[in-house]
Amino acid sequence: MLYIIEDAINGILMGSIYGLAALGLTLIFGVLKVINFAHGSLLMVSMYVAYWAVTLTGLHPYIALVLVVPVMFIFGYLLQDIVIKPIFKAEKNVREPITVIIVTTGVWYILDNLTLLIFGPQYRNLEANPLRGKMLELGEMLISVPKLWGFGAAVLTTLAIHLFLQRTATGRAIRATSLDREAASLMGINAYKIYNLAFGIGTAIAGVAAVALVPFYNVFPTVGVLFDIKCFIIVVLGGLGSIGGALLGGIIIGLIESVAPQFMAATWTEAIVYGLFLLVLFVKPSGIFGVKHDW
Amino acid sequence: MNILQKIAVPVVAFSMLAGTSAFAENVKIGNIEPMSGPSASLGQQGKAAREMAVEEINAAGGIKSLGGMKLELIYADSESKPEKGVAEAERLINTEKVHLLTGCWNSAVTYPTTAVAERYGIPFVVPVSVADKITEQGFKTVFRIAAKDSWWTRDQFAFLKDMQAEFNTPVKKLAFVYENGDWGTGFAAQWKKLAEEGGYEVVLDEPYPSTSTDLSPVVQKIKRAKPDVLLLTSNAADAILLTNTLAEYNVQLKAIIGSGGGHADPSFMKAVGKNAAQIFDIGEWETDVNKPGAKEANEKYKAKYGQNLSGEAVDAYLAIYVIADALERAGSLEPAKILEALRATDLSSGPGMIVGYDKVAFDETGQNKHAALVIVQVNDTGNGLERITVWPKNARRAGYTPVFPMAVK
Amino acid sequence: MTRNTLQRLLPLALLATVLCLPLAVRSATYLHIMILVYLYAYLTTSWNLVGGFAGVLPLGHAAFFGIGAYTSTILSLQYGISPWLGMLVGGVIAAAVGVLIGLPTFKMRGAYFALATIAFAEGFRVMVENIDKLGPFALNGPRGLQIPPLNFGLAEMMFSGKEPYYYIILIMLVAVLLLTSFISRSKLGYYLNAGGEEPEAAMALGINVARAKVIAMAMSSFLTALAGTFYAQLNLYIHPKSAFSLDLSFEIAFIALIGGRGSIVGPVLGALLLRPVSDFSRIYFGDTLPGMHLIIFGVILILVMTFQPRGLQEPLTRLYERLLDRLSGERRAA
Amino acid sequence: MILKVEGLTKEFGGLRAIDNLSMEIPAGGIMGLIGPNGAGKSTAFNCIAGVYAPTAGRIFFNGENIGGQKPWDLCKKGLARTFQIVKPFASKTVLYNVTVGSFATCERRSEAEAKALEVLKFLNLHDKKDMLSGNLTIADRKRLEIARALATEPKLLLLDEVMAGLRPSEVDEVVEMIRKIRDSGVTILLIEHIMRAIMALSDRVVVIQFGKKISEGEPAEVAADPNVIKAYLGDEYVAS
Repeated sequence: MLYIIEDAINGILMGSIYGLAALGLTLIFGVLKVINFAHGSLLMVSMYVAYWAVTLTGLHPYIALVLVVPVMFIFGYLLQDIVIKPIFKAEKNVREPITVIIVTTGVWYILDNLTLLIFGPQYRNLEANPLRGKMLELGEMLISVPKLWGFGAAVLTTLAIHLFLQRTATGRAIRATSLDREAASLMGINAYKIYNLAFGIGTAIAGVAAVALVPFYNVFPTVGVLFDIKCFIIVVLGGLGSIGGALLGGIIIGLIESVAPQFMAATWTEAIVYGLFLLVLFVKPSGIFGVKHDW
Repeated sequence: MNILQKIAVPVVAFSMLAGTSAFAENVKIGNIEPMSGPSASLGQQGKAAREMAVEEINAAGGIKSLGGMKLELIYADSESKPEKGVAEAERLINTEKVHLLTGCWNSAVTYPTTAVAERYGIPFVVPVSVADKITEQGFKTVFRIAAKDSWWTRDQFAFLKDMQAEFNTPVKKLAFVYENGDWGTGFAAQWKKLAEEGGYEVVLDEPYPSTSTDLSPVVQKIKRAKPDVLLLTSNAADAILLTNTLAEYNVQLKAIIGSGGGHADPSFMKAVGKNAAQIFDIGEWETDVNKPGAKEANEKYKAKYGQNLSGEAVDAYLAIYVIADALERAGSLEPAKILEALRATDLSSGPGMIVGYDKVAFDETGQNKHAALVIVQVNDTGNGLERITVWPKNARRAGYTPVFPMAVK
Repeated sequence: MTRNTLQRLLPLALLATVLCLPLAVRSATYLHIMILVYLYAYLTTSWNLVGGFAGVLPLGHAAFFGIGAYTSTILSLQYGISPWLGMLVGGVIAAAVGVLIGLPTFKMRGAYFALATIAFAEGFRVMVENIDKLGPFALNGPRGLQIPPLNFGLAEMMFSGKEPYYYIILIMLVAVLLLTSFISRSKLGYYLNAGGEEPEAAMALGINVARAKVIAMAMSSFLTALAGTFYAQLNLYIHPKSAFSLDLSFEIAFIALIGGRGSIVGPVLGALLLRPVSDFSRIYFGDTLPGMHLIIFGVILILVMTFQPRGLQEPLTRLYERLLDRLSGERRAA
Repeated sequence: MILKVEGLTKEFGGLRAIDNLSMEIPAGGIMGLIGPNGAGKSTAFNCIAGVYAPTAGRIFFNGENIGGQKPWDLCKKGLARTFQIVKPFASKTVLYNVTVGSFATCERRSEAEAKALEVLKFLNLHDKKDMLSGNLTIADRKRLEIARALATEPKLLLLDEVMAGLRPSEVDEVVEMIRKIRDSGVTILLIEHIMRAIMALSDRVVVIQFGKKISEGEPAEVAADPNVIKAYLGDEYVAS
């Protein structure tokens, strides 16, 4: 019994980090109504930024946050402003412009392969890393310390984003735009600026996730792809556009990945995840928690 | 007809571009490797090793029986996808008019690609793609330098048996953990057979998706199954993840035996650091191999490409020398003559022979019957972590005693 | 020559040229590239029935492709059934699966539909990867299936040269183009377009939108599966990661959008542009700049979507019309 | 009676949008359905058109209970509707739009197009048949909306605020158009805010408020009904 609890704890911690990675995706979807297929790549870029920041300065991995978050915010902001915005403008009348999805896929291809060109295919791991392999002993149970920090980051970031959207003027403007773009623009909100902001924030959150991952995870050019599909599944489980749902969806996936292999071969967990995903899509497309937008 | 001209112009232009090299007087060797995509790291090592061999051969005067003809390498990116490999083989043979092909590292790519070469009668030298079936298709044009997977697994078990005797430490319970692609599942099938024959108890038989982002659950399973020895087949990302996680959960084992691949990737040791210590891995070659020229070759390679030669890279390096040797004897670029020469290969010396075994000669299926494997242990004897050859015993690095069972960390 | 005759003659001339192409292009490489162009044009045209006419974004057509490839291959390997027959069986199975997938998913909107289809296709891949034997059928899990190149001949759909493959896929492409252009002018085509653009209005006009889409899905998945068989016979090897490849699903959608979604010529134009660009850029950069070809691919996607969101079909059609004007005008003057 | 609604009730999550509504529409006439904003007009309309299944009550169309049937089936039976917010197939031509409608009663495209052209001529849209419907003016879009519905050859046509947002001169044109449609033998149920049009067109008017019918009769009767005045203007305007 104890070992199931141990697995469940690992699942919750790892899952919360998945949720953190997916949070930016769901935010971007909520506002722009577009699936950002480049999200995994943005996570990958963030991981490289974090990796190099720590490797070059020798600072504690979590201090990299100070650099990664603003850099990724600007990166996301400019990406939306320069690359994606023109498509939105061309497709003003389309409710869910498919062309934008295709463009984000183009961005994915470019970022992944540019990274391959620049940094090569090597797998990188932080060398000077005080967190590596740190485990918390809880009686018989072992809990990964960097994952625990990741869990904390996930919960705090989710809370912070929630409060930001609820309590600040900018947050309210973002919410208004997400609910009704035209009404928002009548109220004097510049929708495109909000899009840039949302994209920037979503990318910055991927930056937070990257900082949480880098102390115990490999950095390589295709690492984003591993998280991409996972993020899609999470946001649908939690409800596309739902902030709290991303975290919960992530935890569900983490739990399945962690607990299910104790009863079957690990390869089947993938099938279970897809099965659950489809079940939710059919039975409750608004997500397990039935919240379309909780903000 | 205007439209057609518009289409035809770029096609013709492309074909001219592609055709320019046809006039140069070189032996053209087409190489299909994963240059991008998930196995890019291995493809690029193979490319570097081939380049080094070709430079050496050309600098030494090329193929003398062909009037000093130079070797020329032409690369094609398979992205680890079979259909791309097939298309590239078609192109290399038909457009680039290559005389030989090598590749493709991923067995899933090599397998259908060799069929293309067979159809055109073009010699295909496979440095390393371990799936047994590659040389078991009845093809006449395929030659494999490295051992096949049934030999890898056979040697892993032979090693295990020898170690038990040498250190008087019995091993009863085995755990198999492997990536769920054709490579891992192929190995696991062999392991199961060997375990049964050897009277071992298999306490865990666990395939995992190589796209896993968290392997803690698998490690937990290993821990609870309490095996004596863990056998792994992993790609680089998952080998790193598994090794670190095993250390985190403090899993106590008598031995961990890798199967090359991710465990042999140069980034592996760098990425896992001391967690790699005492892991065994099987491979074709090690930097400490007791062969003339091996050390020099490695140093040259390291200076050039910034990492040690891996087993995979050495196979590619040797493959070029095997090809050069065959060309020298064939004295012709006729595919039939090259094939004949390859079949008659009996290479036991030369710069390429830095491998652990003494000879390259192919059996009727095209498998190098002398291919043998060495088992190394990753350890630090004062010079940082390195791969130290421990098996077979006659190849063991002088003065090194393997750690078996693994020390409690 | 009048504009009308010219308009009728040009496609015929094009067809004749395409038919004679293997006589001029002796290189198997270029034939292979052309075969892939036709294959992707065929796949995209089949996809277009749902993705273009019905206005949704399916990103999981690899599922049908894989079903087609596996069905015919298993039937021919284990039971000696000709791939031609296996092709139809695979098509029927794929159509049934398409209906099963379509019934629930067509109720979903944009993003959900796209994600659901991805999940279906990936789910299929995972299943095939994990299953060695499905009842009496050996799927062979991740190791895939190889077709030994032994019995060449039309009945076996296996040839030593490229030309027969070229003609088979060309015929398939022409047939599917005729079929879609017929459908686009039929009641079903009108209904699909209407349902795709404004589902509520379409329903009020007597259209059972979900049914029309499911019919389109059945046809589309049937046709896609046929291409799967062709692919298996062309490469003589299939495994889950290639036959159920997510990249394939995406590439089909890219070609459609680049060429022009919902138009008849769009998929052909898209394939004619994207396939050679990706092949040639891989050939020329694969060696020195690994990954460069995918960067180029990405840049093209972004540029076309930015400047021609309706696809290249629009400006190219205009160009073609002008060409017709010019040609007929000159003739008349002479 | 071409349409007979008996005790129609529709609830959304406990909220009663339509409460026990009954009404009858004789064949061949124009019936107006009015009420203040949020009175439940559109909900009633959507129940009749098959968008919502009624919570309770029955709807008879030509003597058949059609409650809960799907919109596309109802359309085939001769019940067509327009949308308050027009929904043209914007990337397609006017002719294409109308042809979609006329396919409801035939299979062949040539036949459907011929019928569509007839409808376009009937509604004076013929000269715009090759325009993209997305490029039409609001007035023309409203006309296209009617044309499409008419092309399905309905017996009963439900018009949902087809005059909203039009200039007075355009309203007059539409009024004429609706008369013309009625004269061709189509029964019409009209939701409208523009009282002038309702009064001019309707044979009978039903007024609803809070989902309940509060008045019914000829236009002049209804206009004088204190209940109606109260509903629209509030209590203080009712002369007691």
